[in-house]
Amino acid sequence: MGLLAVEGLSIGYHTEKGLLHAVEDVSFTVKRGRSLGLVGESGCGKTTLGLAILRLLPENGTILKGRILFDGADLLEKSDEAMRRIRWKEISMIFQAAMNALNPVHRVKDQIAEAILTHEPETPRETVRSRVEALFDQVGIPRSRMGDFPHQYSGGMKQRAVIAMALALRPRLIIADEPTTALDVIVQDQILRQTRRIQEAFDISMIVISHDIAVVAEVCHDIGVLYAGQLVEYGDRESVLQSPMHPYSRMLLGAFLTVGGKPPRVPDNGNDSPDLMDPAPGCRFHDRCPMAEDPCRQTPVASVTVGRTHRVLCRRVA
Amino acid sequence: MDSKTSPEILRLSEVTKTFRQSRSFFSGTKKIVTALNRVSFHIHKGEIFGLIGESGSGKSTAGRLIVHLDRPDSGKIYLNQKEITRLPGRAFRPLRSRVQMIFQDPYQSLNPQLSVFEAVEEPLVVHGKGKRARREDRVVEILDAVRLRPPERFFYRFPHQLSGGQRQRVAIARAMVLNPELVVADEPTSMLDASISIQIFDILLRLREDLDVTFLFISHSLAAAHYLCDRIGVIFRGHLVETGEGKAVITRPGHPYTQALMDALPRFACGEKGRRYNALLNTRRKPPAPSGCPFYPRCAKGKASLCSAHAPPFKEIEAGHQVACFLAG
Amino acid sequence: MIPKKKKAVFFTVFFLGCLWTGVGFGASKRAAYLKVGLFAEPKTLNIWLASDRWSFSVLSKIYQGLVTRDPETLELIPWLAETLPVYDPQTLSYTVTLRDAEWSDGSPVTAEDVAFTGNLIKEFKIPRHYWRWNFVKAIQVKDAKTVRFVLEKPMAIFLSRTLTTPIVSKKEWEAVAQRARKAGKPLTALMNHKIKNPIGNGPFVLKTWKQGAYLLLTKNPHFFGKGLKIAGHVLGPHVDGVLFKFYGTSDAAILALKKGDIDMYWWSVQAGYLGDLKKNPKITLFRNERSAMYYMGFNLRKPPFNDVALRQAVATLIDKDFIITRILQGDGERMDSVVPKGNKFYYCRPDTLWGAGLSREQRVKAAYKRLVEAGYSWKVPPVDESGKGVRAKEIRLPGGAPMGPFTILTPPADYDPLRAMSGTIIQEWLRAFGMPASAKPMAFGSLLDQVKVRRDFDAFILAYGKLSLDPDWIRAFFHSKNDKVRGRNMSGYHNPEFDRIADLSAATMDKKARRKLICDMQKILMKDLPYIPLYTPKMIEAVRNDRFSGWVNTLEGIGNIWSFCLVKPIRP
Amino acid sequence: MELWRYLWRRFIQIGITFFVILTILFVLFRIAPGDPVTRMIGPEMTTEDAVRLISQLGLDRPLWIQYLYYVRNFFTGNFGYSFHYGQPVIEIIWDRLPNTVLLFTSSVILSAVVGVFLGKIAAWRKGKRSDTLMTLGALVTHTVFLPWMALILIWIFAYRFGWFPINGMISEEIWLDPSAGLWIKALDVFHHMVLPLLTLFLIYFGSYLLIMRSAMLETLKEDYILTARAKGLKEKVIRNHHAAPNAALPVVTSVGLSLAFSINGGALTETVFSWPGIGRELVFSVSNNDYPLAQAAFLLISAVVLVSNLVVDLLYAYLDPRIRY
Amino acid sequence: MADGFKTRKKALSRHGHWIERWKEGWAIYKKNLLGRIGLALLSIFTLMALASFIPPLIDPMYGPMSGVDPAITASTGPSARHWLGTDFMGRDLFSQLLAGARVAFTVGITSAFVSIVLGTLIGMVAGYLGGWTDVFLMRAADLIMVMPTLLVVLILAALFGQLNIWSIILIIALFRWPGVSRVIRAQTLTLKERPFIDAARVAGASHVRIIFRHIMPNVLPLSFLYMTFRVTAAINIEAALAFLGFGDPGTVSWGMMLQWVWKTGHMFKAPYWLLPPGICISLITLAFYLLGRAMDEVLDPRLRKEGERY
Repeated sequence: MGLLAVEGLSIGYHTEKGLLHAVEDVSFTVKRGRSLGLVGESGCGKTTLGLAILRLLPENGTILKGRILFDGADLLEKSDEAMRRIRWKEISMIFQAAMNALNPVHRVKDQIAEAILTHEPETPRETVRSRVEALFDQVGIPRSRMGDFPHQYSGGMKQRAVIAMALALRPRLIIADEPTTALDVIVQDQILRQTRRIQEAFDISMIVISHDIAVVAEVCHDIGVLYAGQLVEYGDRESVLQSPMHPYSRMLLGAFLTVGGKPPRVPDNGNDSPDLMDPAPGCRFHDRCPMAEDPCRQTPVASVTVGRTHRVLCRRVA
Repeated sequence: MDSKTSPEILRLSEVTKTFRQSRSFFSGTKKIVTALNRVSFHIHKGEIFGLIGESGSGKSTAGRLIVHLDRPDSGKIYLNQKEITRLPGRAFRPLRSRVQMIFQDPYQSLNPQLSVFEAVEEPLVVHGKGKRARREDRVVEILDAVRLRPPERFFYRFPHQLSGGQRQRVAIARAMVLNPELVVADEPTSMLDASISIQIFDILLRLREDLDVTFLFISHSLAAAHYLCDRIGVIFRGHLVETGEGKAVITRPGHPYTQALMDALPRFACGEKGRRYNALLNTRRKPPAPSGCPFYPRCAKGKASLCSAHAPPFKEIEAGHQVACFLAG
Repeated sequence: MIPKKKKAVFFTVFFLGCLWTGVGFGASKRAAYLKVGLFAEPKTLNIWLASDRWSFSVLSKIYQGLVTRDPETLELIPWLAETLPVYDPQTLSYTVTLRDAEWSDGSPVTAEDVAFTGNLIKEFKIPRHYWRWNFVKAIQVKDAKTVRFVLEKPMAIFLSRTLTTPIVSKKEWEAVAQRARKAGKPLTALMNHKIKNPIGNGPFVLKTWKQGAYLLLTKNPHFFGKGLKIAGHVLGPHVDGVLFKFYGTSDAAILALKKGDIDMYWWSVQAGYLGDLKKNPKITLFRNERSAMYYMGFNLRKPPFNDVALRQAVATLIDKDFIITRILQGDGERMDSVVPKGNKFYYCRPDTLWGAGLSREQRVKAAYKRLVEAGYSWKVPPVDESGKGVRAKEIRLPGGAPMGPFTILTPPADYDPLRAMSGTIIQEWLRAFGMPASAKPMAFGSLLDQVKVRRDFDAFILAYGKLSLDPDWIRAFFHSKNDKVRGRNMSGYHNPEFDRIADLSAATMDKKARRKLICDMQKILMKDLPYIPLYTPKMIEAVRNDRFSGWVNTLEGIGNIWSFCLVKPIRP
Repeated sequence: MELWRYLWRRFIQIGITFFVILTILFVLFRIAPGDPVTRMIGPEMTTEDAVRLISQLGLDRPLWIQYLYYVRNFFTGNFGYSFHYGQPVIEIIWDRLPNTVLLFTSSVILSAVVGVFLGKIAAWRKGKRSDTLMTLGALVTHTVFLPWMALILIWIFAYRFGWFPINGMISEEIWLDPSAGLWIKALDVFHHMVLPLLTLFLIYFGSYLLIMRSAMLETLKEDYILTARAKGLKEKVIRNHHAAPNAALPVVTSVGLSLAFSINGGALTETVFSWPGIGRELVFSVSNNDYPLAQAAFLLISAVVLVSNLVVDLLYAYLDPRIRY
Repeated sequence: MADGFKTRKKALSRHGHWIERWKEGWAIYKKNLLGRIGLALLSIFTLMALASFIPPLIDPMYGPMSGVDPAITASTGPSARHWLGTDFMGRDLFSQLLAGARVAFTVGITSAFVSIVLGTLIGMVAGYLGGWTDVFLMRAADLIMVMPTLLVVLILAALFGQLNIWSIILIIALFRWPGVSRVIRAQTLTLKERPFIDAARVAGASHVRIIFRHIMPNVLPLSFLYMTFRVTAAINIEAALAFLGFGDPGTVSWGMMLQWVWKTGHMFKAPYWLLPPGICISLITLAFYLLGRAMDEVLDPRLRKEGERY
């Protein structure tokens, strides 16, 4: 039994033009102390998933069906107040745009202390202070910079500060949404390593959301590949990376540039991600898929289990 | 591609560019930031030259100088052996059809108010190339070349109706429509997903074959450069630190900074914890004297007496592979 | 942070407190001050600078002249003087004896003060006063109470204009004059002298002036008239003081009057308020004649209005009764001569009344007839073959050229909406007659500049507010020697016959003979029509009748010195 | 140190702007038709009177000499004598200034505080009935024609109910009463101020509300608000501690930009309520061709706007930590 | 391929996409209740302005300025003959109200249009060219911005005699451009930083072409948005001016009507005279305001971030 189990989750957005099916029938589990990577191109619904777990979808977003079980209890059935208590204390989040995730008018240390004091209001000031200091040490920001305002930090430091904040309450699950986008390769790598170190040290479960499969491959135990709102492939790192079954996963891995690896091959038929307003009933990848057949478009696909922990959403694989 | 023998199309010689940045809302004083510091390199006709560096390293500035969007503070730029550094805008305009640029962000580099046709047609209009019907034909041709098919379906679409990949294709079409000799591609795929990037790269490669165009490819990724480029230059904080054949630089990096970049490349290292960042210091050193090596504060190998006081000159460690480091080779 | 409940209580108390101040204090009245509403604040208490009616409203209670007018007969009667002055035709001199009067600081009013005042005006050439004194050759102090004025030539206006000049205290002004003489600009220095506490000889003295809010006069214990019987009235003042309040708008003042915040509103009440006020039993309305002329003037220096026929036709076309009934809402008197009808002694009915009593169509026909005689023609004449009035097009001058467009300048609507409106209406009448007229309201200063300084205009509508009862001003307004830049003959009227009679009238000291001459002048003017007199508005004033009584009706309304000396509180 | 340099630069800028306005005013008042002398003395004046006065006032000297005097006088604080009042202009200005400042600042502060507060609430309850009501109310009161609003308020509260005085800023009875203490006098002024204040408040709070509301809605879309939510903060804390301070920044800017515009409203209000302030004095003096007073009043108003803009900029910098000296 | 291309091109005409965009915009606009109310109000006022030509044709006594009812010599309340009653001279208030709508539109739209054109041009030029041009133009803008427009017009009205309606319109226009130009300049500055301007420069486009072809289409929606707010400002300033008695006496504007009711002392006894013009001024302001706000939502949301909002 995992710490977090998402079962058959579908999410839609109400827009000017109608209902947008952002996430369709997604299921996965995150085990204690393990990390899950969700990878996919922009607009595939990965951020929506992250927000849905914390029940922070924007106003026009609704969960159409499914369950989100955290520690066995369905988060969707909790009261707002109960949910508020779970946030950060149990599940915290590292946001995509760290640049903007910190409030510009408050000092960084205050923003971290605020998280602590909200959930543990009895904590004495001194303790809060020392805990914040410890967090800064952990993520490698000098203590002298604690009193700064966010705009005085560089991008990497902000990212670290956000990580520090996410760790403040030792949550059991951290959702990291594109934790390293917009950072330089070297900084990115350092932060990823740090993240993994902390996760392992504190035995925290993680969901890492990224468009870069390399990032996910670096950090995660399990990998889920999302395409147009559907979880097209899901399994442990080794099986997904070494034997990708879904054509999209293969395309993603094939497009990955390595030094010294074999040259990539990506078929180009000029097509793009499908319209999520009114998706075809079948596989959403069909018009970019090199092996697509007519039935792919028409009939809904069911996921196929190919290994102990490996599922694929493709009728050709079956 | 036999680049060594083909003639030089572009040469930068000791080019320096500084920017004034206003430090704060209240202060009138400006901070001077050096984007490029005495950078020299050249590109041969028909090759793809990769300029690699972190963001803020000055690599985009180099591109902007070449297409005359900015002027260097000192140094010279030659196009086809002709100096173009200080040409006034009017005199440079005819040359524009020969040097074009593809910008980084396809979401920003297309005017939201212009349709695809209008955007791609514009260079033709500006340079007075042909009547409308002729121009239409040319636009169809070039849209087809960047695989926007069928081209006429895209004519009256607006940028917001296109995906990122399609926009970048439109941007490429706009750059190519005048049949330029040299195209500066400034991180053309950094905003795109991996699968789309490869498609864009492939288009660039094919265009080179078909149209005999030279590319200056600017990127932060050594892997992408490795995939595309014939030659590579690595730039650190405005200083060119290493140039050479793509393969040579990637496989035998001479400069500690290049080595660090190589280390940073993700490689699906499942559980592997090999030698990493040996070239980098964990903490920072004090900055060197202005004349010193710019990489010295972060360099694990740096020697206080030597590196902090003197700028390392370029040193050829193998044929066509130069490194600006005392300790290289 | 204050708890919410406490906040609410605090604000309620505060709010109630505010209401209470308004209501509670409005009711508490101690001294019997007569409260008078003014439309605007007096601009100055320096009598030599004052030129606005608001300043005079106050100053006329403080400074008094040697003679004044009887409220009923409007005859000149002695005031600060013991008796009317004695004229000696041989020496061209008047001798005046003063009453026993005191300044408000207790010192006696002496012949020295009178002489000082006259000499001050002459020396500094004080505007608005100098022209009444420049013919006085010498002022001789006979003794403490007797003063003799020697004139250069006989002047009819000496009594009515010169001797009504307010007398100031030598003690107070000597020092000021000394300092002014030393200044680079003596006149400016004198006029800019700020009077903190004027020493007066009238029934009231200044107590406090809170600028922007109110001005309080209190009873002058040294007033010479106290208990004296002059013109059949035993003078007071019977009130403790006069409190002037300033209202920028009539709404506010009328409302204040209704609420009892003021006892009198010293300004003609607009027609719109009358209905309401009439119904209010606590308010009495007074209607009085005014000595004023509202008129339309022409520029006689240039065509087309140098043609008397055209002026007469325009006079015929203007329906004065319409203006009075509609625009003035009936509160005015039509003027048929330059002298208002209220001035019964000098008013003479002219030979022609120019369209009086005619209907619209009859007017058009009369004017048409007059102009056809004078050689005018039309593209479409205002009277068709069948003799019916129609809308005319393009009037042509006797030479055959079409009349060029001309403008009728009027004061702006903010200054006098009624005149601005009259201009617009006249414009419509003239247009229907084929004349390309347009009314153009203009800021008052610009208008005067245009008319008096540049003298570049076609026609204008202006007014003279408080015309003196002695109509010597006719001479000033129409004498050809006053046709100059900034001169008072604004029309550029030249008539040698008129000039002759006018000069004669000025030197004629016999009242009857003078009346005859002035009558002739009026008739000439009404034939030549440099001005078309339009109307004299009525002065309608409203007072409360529950606290004070005894207002004196006279020309120009109840706001006169008599009223202020006679009004008494009503004792409940 | 940077602050001083910044202030120094701003002061120079303000000085130049001011000087240009000064010059424009001079030129305007001289090229305009209209004869100050005629207006000053009235139609009864004779030609001789006028000529004498013109030379006494220095109006016959060459324009550039007049200009030099004008500038010199200005810098020595000598605005000349009012044609109308015959008092030094500076005295009149100093007399009226506190009244304007009292009415204007209290109205700006009141409407800003209430507007910002309600705007915060409205944005927070976006789409709910209370939001619709507040937004609509703000829109409607904000767009009412100001003098008309004043007339209607007078009609209802002063005429019908008689709760408030209609005019001026003090009751003579109270000020003449020696037993009335300071508190009573203050209350009296406040009592007179209620209607003009209410007029300005009703007109202006709406714009603050609308600006705050949209700024707040914009802020609520920011990532740090999402972070705050994810942190499990209470809604009230998110609203008051995280969203409002950021949303208030554009409001501060718009206060600065709309200052000149609010002064129009202030002048209209002063005129309708006969509030003895600078705005009303300006309206009166322009129709009286009282050059010196109109000039000084206009200059003062411009100076107030200029300095307030500076204050607003400093306030902005104070509120936004991203801007530091 | 060429043939198919030609036919398809006809189907999707060169300007077809603009119609599409309008339709899209209208679809969003339609959803905005307040916007619909604003539009409805505006249509009513437009109808009023058009209808203002009718009453004088029926009977000269309905002429808004000089027509008087021969039977009425004082202000009377509403009747069948005079729907809103008459003013103190016996002029019909309803026809005055209709004429006022015409004046309001003339004043509002003309002066807003002129000031928007000026503001947009100046803002674009200042923002694009930068340097001393920018400094000079923006200092001028600052200068004008610190002067309260109403007071300026008042001073000019007093100095240069009563202004006619066209000079009032012009002065308002000349004093209301800085706000727009600041916004447009800010917008131009951000646009200038956007790579598509660089792209146009690389393509060889001249400055004029960049300003008019690339920057202008991007700032025009914003200009139009500001135009609605400028319209309200212009109407309000004209009304205030007329109310204070400095308006053009030859026009029957709503402010003029208010001045007449105020100055002739009918304020408290003739609500039929006091209320309609005030309500009309307020409602037309509201209408344009609602229109602007609704348009605001239609526009590209990125445009909304910069600059002053109202």
